[in-house]
Amino acid sequence: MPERLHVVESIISNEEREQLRMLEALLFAAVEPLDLATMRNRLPAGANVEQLLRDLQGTYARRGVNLVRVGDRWRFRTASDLAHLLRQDAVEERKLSRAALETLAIIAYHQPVTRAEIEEVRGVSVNKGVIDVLMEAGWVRMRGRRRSPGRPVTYGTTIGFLDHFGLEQLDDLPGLEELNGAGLLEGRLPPDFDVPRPTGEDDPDEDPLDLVDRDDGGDRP
Amino acid sequence: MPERLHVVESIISNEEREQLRMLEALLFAAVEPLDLATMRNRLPAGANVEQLLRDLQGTYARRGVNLVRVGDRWRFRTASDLAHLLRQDAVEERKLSRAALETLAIIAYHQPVTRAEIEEVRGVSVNKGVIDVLMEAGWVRMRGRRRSPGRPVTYGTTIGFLDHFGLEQLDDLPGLEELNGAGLLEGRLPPDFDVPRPTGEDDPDEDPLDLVDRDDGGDRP
Amino acid sequence: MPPVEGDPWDASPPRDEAEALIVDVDGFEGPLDLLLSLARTQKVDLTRISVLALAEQYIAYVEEARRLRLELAADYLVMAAWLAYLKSKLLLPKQEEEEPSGEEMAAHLAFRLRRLEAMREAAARLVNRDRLGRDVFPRGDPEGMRVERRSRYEASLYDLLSAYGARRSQNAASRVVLHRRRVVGLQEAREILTRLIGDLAVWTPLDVLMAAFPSDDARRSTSLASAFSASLELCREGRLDLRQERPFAPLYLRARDGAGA
Repeated sequence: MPERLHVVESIISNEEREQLRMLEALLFAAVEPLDLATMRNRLPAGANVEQLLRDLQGTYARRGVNLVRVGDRWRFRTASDLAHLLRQDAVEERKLSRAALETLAIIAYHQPVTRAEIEEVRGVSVNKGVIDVLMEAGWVRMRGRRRSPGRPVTYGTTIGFLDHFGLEQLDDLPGLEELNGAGLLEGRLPPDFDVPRPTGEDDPDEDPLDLVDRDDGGDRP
Repeated sequence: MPERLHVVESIISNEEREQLRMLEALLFAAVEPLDLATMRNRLPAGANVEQLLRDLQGTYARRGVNLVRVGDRWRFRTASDLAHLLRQDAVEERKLSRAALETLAIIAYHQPVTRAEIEEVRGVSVNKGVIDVLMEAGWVRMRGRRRSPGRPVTYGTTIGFLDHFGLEQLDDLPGLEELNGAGLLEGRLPPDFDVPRPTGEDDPDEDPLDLVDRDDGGDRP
Repeated sequence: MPPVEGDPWDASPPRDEAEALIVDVDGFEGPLDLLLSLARTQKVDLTRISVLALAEQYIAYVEEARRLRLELAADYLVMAAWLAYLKSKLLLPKQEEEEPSGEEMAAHLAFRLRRLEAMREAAARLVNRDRLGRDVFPRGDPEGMRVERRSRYEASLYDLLSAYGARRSQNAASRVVLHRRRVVGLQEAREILTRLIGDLAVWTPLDVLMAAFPSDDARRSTSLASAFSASLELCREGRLDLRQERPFAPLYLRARDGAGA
């Protein structure tokens, strides 16, 4: 292989090869993409930087690293089809905090529900981070906006939520009787105590999210 | 040129070429020198990483960027004959004092070596700050403890040391053979004793550091 | 006082040996360094150095330094004493059974000097290698390995339902407590009554005085209870008189003589 390579290399002059090596090193060591002026400054006078760049780009075209143009600057970058190699997925199993569990349950049962309403049911204020975690987990989404002053965002659960907890539909969430029967409700409950039926997509008091809302990424069905 | 290049490339199989691309991308993208295990992990099962590295090293041998071995790790770096071109990129480096340099050399050539032994060679007590600076620079680490009274900490060099000074391995330390031949690396031993070269990981007189020792951050491989 | 080294990052300019030998004792990094510098003035290979001559040079140097009242670290003086001892052993006829011999001591000293010099040369060679970041460069802007840390949360339906059940029942039970009744405290009632004492020259029914108290639905009974208790207190303190014709009859209040003035 070195011999054949030699044949190829001999097509260009020694001087050009040396300039190619310089350009290669410059681009490799550069902290940011280089513009033509900088490269011309660093290379020997008279070097045809454009031509050298084209040669270098050709040399690297089918390699694991490509020479790419960014605006009017140039840089090496790993070939885009190999990007996956540079990504390492680290999946951490984490237990949901008590606060997150409660908030999730309240969102599930009371949806569509605003943050203020969640706080009212919990009797404790709800940290924004808790809802973020639930959205990140893919279980909670912003559903819409309540038709009330301030038009607060309403939250609901996702398909992913049903999936994870093995529910076919929201109606499968156990009601008051079942919760009681399972011993999950403690103490004496006031007579008017009730567990709400969650409502799916159509809630008369709810507007759809605006496009702007959707942009913030929380709305994954 | 592309056509001829194609001839060269066709000598290796498509699969190997793809693996070469992957390896090239990995090494280009890496912030630190990569070890074999990491590269094996990233490449498809069954890839002959050693062979690929040799191929890649050959491909880049006469280029502006070379593939070099650092201990049992590998990295791309600019060719050393292009230093003049790139030196203006160099961050103005603080120069090590003579004391620090001497201490570094003693640690490199005599490792594993205790502070008392360094002082013996230099004939002066070694300021703790000197060793700290060398550890901070990432060139020196605590290696273990000497199996002798007081179990003093032994020092040695790091991969970063090899990397910085362009050494593939400790055996490549300049003048090591002569120094050895002249019996100047014997440290604690009488002059006519046969002397070991700097030892990497296994020294019969050295215990590994306890976990507690490692906590003080000096031990970066 | 052991020789103190300067800032490890501060490379001092190379010493002018001749000048150093005259004045700069502190510039040496210990007696061995001084010895090595003196040895170099012999201009011979260190393997062929005359340790005896070196010892004499060193001792003379130290004596000169003391004559000039230069402060010498103890290390230098110990070395001087040791060299004087070595000198005597080298000069005196060899004693039997003496260990180690003057020649052995001299050889060891020569060895240490050679070793120190060798390490200095090694250091110089190291520094002059192609160094990363000075002569050769790694990739300037490596993409790096991107670790995508994704958290996968674990929770069972049971966890979910029991958290819900517990929170709902807890809040259902505590809601009674949470809606704290607004009460008129004893202190508040006292203050109101005390304010009214001035108007109580004649017997006045408590019911009338109640007009001065909060009287919304929620607080009517607590106002009354507190007003009554406060009036008992003020009575005990001698500031009010109380009168009631019979059980459940209206309660009358009057300022005691002089209390309202």
